[in-house]
Amino acid sequence: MGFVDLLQSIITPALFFSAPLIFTALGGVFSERSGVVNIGLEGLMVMGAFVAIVFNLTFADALGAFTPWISILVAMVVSGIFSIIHAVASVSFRADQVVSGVAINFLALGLGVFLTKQWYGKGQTDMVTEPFYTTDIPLLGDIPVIGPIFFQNTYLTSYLAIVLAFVAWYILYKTPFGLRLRAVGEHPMAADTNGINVYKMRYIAVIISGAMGGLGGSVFALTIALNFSHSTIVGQGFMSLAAVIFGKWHPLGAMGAALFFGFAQSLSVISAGVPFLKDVPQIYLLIAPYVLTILALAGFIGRAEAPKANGVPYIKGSR
Amino acid sequence: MGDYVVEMLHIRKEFPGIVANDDITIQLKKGEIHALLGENGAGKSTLMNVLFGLYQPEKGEIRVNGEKVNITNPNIANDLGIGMVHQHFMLVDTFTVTQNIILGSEPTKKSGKINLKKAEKEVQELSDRYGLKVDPAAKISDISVGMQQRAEILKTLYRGAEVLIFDEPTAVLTPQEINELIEIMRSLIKEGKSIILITHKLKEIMEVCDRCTVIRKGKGITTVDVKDSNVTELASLMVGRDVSFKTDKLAAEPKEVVLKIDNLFVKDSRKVDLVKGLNLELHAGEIVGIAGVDGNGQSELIEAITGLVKSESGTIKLNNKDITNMTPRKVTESGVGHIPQDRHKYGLVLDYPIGENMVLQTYYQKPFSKGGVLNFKAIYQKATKLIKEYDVRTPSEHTKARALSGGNQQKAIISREVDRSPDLLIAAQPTRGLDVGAIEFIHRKLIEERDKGKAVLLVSFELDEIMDVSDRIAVMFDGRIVANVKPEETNEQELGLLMAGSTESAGDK
Amino acid sequence: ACGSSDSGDKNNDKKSGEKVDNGEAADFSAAMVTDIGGVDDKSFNQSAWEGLQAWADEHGLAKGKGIDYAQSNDQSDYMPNLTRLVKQDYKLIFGIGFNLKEGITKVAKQYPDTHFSIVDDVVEQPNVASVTFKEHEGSFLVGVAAAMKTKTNKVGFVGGVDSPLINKFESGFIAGVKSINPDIDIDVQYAESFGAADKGKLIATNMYNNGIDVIYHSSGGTGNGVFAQAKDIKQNDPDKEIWVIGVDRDQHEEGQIGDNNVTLTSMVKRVDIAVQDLANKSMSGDFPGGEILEYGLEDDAISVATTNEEAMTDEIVEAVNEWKEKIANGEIDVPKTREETKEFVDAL
Amino acid sequence: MTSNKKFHLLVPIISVFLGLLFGAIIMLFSGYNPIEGYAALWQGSFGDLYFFGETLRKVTPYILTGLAVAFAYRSSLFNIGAEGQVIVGWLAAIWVGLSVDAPMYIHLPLAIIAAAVAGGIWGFIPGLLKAKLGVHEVIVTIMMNYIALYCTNEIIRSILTDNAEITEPIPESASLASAWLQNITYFSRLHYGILIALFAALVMWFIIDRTTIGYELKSVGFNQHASKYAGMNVSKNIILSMAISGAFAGLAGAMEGLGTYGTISVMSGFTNLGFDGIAVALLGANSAVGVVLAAFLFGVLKVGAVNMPTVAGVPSELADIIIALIIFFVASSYLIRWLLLRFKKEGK
Ligand SMILES: Nc1ncnc2c1ncn2[C@@H]1O[C@H](COP(=O)(O)OP(=O)(O)OP(=O)(O)O)[C@@H](O)[C@H]1O
Ligand SMILES: Nc1ncnc2c1ncn2[C@@H]1O[C@H](COP(=O)(O)OP(=O)(O)OP(=O)(O)O)[C@@H](O)[C@H]1O
Ligand SMILES: [Mg+2]
Ligand SMILES: [Mg+2]
Repeated sequence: MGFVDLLQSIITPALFFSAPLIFTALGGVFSERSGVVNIGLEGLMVMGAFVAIVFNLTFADALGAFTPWISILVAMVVSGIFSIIHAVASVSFRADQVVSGVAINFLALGLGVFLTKQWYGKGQTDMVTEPFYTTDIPLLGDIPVIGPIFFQNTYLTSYLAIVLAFVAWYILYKTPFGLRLRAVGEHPMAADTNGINVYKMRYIAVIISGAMGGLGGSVFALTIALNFSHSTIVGQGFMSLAAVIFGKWHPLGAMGAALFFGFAQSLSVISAGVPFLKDVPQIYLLIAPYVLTILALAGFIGRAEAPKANGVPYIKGSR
Repeated sequence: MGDYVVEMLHIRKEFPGIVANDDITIQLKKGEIHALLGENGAGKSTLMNVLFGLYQPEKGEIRVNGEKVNITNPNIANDLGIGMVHQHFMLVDTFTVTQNIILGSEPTKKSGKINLKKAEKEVQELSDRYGLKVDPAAKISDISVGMQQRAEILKTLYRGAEVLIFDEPTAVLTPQEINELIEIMRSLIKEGKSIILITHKLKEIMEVCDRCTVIRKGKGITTVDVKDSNVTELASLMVGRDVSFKTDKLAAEPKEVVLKIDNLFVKDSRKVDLVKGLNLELHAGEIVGIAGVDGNGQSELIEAITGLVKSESGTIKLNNKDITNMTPRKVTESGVGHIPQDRHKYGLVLDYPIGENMVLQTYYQKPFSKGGVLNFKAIYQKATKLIKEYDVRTPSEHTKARALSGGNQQKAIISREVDRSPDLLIAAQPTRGLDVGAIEFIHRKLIEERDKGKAVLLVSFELDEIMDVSDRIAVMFDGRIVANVKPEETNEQELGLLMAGSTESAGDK
Repeated sequence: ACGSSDSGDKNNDKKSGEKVDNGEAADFSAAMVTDIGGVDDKSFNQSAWEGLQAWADEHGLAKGKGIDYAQSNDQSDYMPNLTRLVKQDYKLIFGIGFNLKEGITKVAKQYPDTHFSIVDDVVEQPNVASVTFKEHEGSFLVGVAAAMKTKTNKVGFVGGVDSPLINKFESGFIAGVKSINPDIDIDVQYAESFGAADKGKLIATNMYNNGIDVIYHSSGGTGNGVFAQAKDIKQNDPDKEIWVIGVDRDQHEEGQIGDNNVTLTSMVKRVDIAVQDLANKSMSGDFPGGEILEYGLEDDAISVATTNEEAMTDEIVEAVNEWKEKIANGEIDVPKTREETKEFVDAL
Repeated sequence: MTSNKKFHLLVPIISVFLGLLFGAIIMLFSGYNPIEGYAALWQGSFGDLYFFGETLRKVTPYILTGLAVAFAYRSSLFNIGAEGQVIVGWLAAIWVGLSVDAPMYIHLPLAIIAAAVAGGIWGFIPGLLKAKLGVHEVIVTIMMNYIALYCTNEIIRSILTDNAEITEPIPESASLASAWLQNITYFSRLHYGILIALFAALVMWFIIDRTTIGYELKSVGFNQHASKYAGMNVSKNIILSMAISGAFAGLAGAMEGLGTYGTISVMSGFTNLGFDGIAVALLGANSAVGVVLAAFLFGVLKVGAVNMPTVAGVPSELADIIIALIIFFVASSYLIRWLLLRFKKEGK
């Protein structure tokens, strides 16, 4: 197999594997940059997947080819609203943010499966008829070498993920909103004395993370799982959380980390087929992605500084 | 009444356990610098936080230009033209000066992008106008405390503040920075601003303030015209008794060498040499004051002695025992006490009760623990004793250290370190942020230790503190001790020159 | 503590017992315990329950009235569930899936006068009938189909968790493929999970990229990823000849994409037939306690789906039936393990 | 302070009540009978001594994983790795159980210690990386979970067995199972582990609240600089905290291995004991006593829930929803506690 083909066969899958993680991790970045730890990402993805699948099943006939796109929009909205629970608990009620994050995870899975059983009378839905499909990007796809690797049979959602990463970067680092959001996460009292409404900023950030988590979950559901059950989202949310930290709370970093995971997974699958790796025991390939991540961190990523006020509920008039 | 820009009338503010402000009234005339004076924990910061909208008062009213106002948050304060320079700076370390200044009211381009160029220009203009030297593009974490403070001031001016509140601005500044600040305040007044200044340094009050409101234990005492008052009067008004300033002490009788440092080299976190071949001797029964401009290696020297940072080369001997690069614990055990410069970072575990902070280095020793098991009875007995002895104002020994006024936090640390009666006591800025009563008290403690035959190393940017307390002054410049002088044989000017590195050393006579 | 009062003796636990006590089927009743998959896993749990329901219809019973199931949320639920049903006086209790082996073994010892049956594994107890299936034979036949369908002479097998049971599928499949054409390459990969659709999709992508055109999956939810990938390829290029072979149930529906269908066939495992059969046996008093009943092609408990007519050409169907014959009359002995497979293949 | 204590008790009680209330409302709206539902739940967890025994059995590992997470949390470390630590602990316990041959008074302790050590090592690694390189423990522990899962499966297949999915049961000499406990609970799998768990809780309380070790761990958690200044070894404490935390989780594995199952089988997914441990710990406000109570609540709801579909037709996921709600109420009631505290302070 030629080198280009090899690259293509590693990168193309890596892209669809990573996309859901990128979306969700971006959400995580927003939330944690504002000082709200969000280990509820897993639950937010579950919610997104659930909503997208249910919507898709219900409206596929009516909406036809638009269904998946509208599905992920709806998933974003619903998960965004759902995440308000986390905001209320951890911002207004000063709950331990990890606690309410955990609750989010329980609640999402519980509700998702409970309602599935309610509405479909079974533990898992049918497969959607209108999932996302890969496409070749018209012109770009024809570029030699690059084209096949990056622009042929890939999901538009994968590009969306990458684009959004840059958008998120722009928002966080170039706009007043971003500056304020980061200030709130670093030194809320300073932000407060500058007349920034700390609580409002944190609410917005958490809701964004909800929407992005929902987006991640729905894209996972509509590109990979195609149905919803208790085992649709298993750990992707936590991998996204890892990506947030791996990427040092930076949108592009998080995207890089998520791509890294996808790349490593894809690599480990490919390797099973590659001749000279054929007789490496599967177990090594199986754990390779995780070991690689640890090595990468220990090796050259090293110390990651969380936003200073991350996880600390803001209490007016105390230091 | 019309000529008051700000009036706080009969303000009452309670906190769990204490009444921080009890019927306090302060009236600020337009264009005046008004001192707010009071002991640690008297309620100054609280009162100002009320004015700035961080706290809501239980009673009393606030008027701005005669209008009754209700300041429920800093936004409103800003809009009313009230700006506050907090003592613990309200700056985001990871942002640049400009970003910090514009935060909350950012100029943008049509694209919605922050217009940094424009902002930096504006900041530059402001800083030129008021002579507040800052580098608009520098990161806060990379600039000096002085510049950070100037950034804080610019922040209030950028928001068009007419009334500025300074909460102990000089406590963290070096003498030269203080002089600059005083100039700045004067020029602010020229620009028609009015200022409330919280400080414990009576000299400063005499120098720049027009009037001075004194509060004690949360109660308003009086407001005096500075020009017809004097330092002693202010002091006794504040403390409620007479305070003596010149700490009277017998001549020192130095004995054997306790601390001997030879050719010491220390790098800082950025791997640049800050201590460069330093030599120092310190005898039992003497207080040596290290005079020097901030950033000449004082901190690194102390951290090297106490084992907090690695010494590159050279030796540190304590009672002829080599303690170079020992762990902090070993150093402590071999008889070194350390009153750290940064009380919040090093001195205290703010989330531990004050009581448990009192045994921070001794918790593992008898009687505080036996066989690895803590003996809280013993711990809290000790704590109660120290709190009483050193008059640490706290609701109880079970109160979190965080809840104490900084001044009282400092007293707690000093009590802990002095009480261990180490052979060598290192005191870095021991009286920073403390009221004169407390200062007097601490100076006496240091001298007592000396008279007990201990060696005391005092590092301070306050020349008169150095002059006052030390038996010998070692001037530190560029990582070396450049001169040894006796306080009675020198004066501030000479010291100033030496500290600035002028070579014709007056020392060693 | 609290519970102790109303529980003198293990067999008259009124509260939970009543549901069946007043049912007309008080003389005979059967229930089942699902594994984690749940009763609606579109797979063998579901199939088993369908079997039990069919049997109930025959004898005028219904859920809660003579039949019932207990759902397990994790592996520690198996024993309580089994015990619960014992306490509700069910005469015959099925444990669905090899995961329940341990549970059945223990509970059967504790309640010797209740009849149990373990599906997909073997428990040697006088009051337990072990039901196993000849998945390897079914897999062999879909292997035949795959071998005849492949144009690239490359086929793939995606397994859930690498375990003896799944190895049975793998072995039969390989044997089947090789018996048609020994030169066909077979890429075998395990996702190490029955719920990792993303891993499944990665594997499928890679396999199809490498020119494999038929994938047989025996991996539960992980298979979703395989179908997802196959359908995506089909969507982009309807003429592309790529196939998935389903497992346990006829997964035709999963393969539907527009007017095309990527499901070549499925290795159907009719747990329902077995369950029904066994329920009848033990009701009519000849409960095969201690025996191992191996259901297979002969009693249609194992079959090959032919729903996708245009894909399963007559030629293929014929061949499949031929080999089915050979297996039936013992001409060939389909391997169950990797070792046996090796011998089998070498012998070709 | 007294009323503060009272409040400490009040908050969880109110929260549990509210959680159940909302649960009932949800049942009503989805057309179930809440009374029946909760009756079934009660039945399933306290119905009789058997189910009560099962409940306690389930509580056992929850206590330990809860302690694990709580312990690390007390020094501001977040151990999401309890899951993996449980798995390796389980493996180690069984491994020793099978490979060593010794009298009980050696064998059992050995197996238990092995589990603690294995879990400890699994916590030590992230601790070390955090202390020496500042690598964030959350990522490392997440990764370590997967490594634990896959490696354990592999070891079961290729070392502990000859490619089987489940090991032989361990000999009596290494078993925590107790005939006596089983008898008084009608063959529930309640085992002596519960005592170990409770003892572990005592140990945690003692270490954290009474010893110099705990003093250091908490101090390092609050302020590393001050701790260094005070002569504590920050790295050592971080590593120690994670290792001890891991050891607790490892013990939870031993409970499952030596107590509940007596074997270990290839896992197709996580046990969730570790993840639930996070909830248990936080529900218990990271205090030893709190964790024990929270674990009990968890056990009751989880075990009871399994009975709901069978008896009342209510999906067992309702339990998860209720748990989530309870956690929210507990979490959010910090506001009330805080207010009340300030209030009290003024009173004095
Ligand atoms: N947010 C708060 N909660 C509880 N107590 C407080 C709070 N703020 C201040 N106090 C208490 O109120 C009293 C006054 O505190 P304040 O900071 O106003 O004193 P201060 O005059 O600024 O002292 P210093 O000279 O050390 O700055 C102190 O006893 C302090 O402990
Ligand atoms: N969480 C809290 N609980 C109790 N008191 C607090 C808390 N946070 C702040 N305070 C009080 O708020 C007051 C204002 O803090 P400020 O920044 O003025 O420090 P300070 O009192 O001036 O002490 P210093 O000047 O020595 O740092 C402090 O005196 C402290 O007593
Ligand atoms: Mg103050
Ligand atoms: Mg102060």
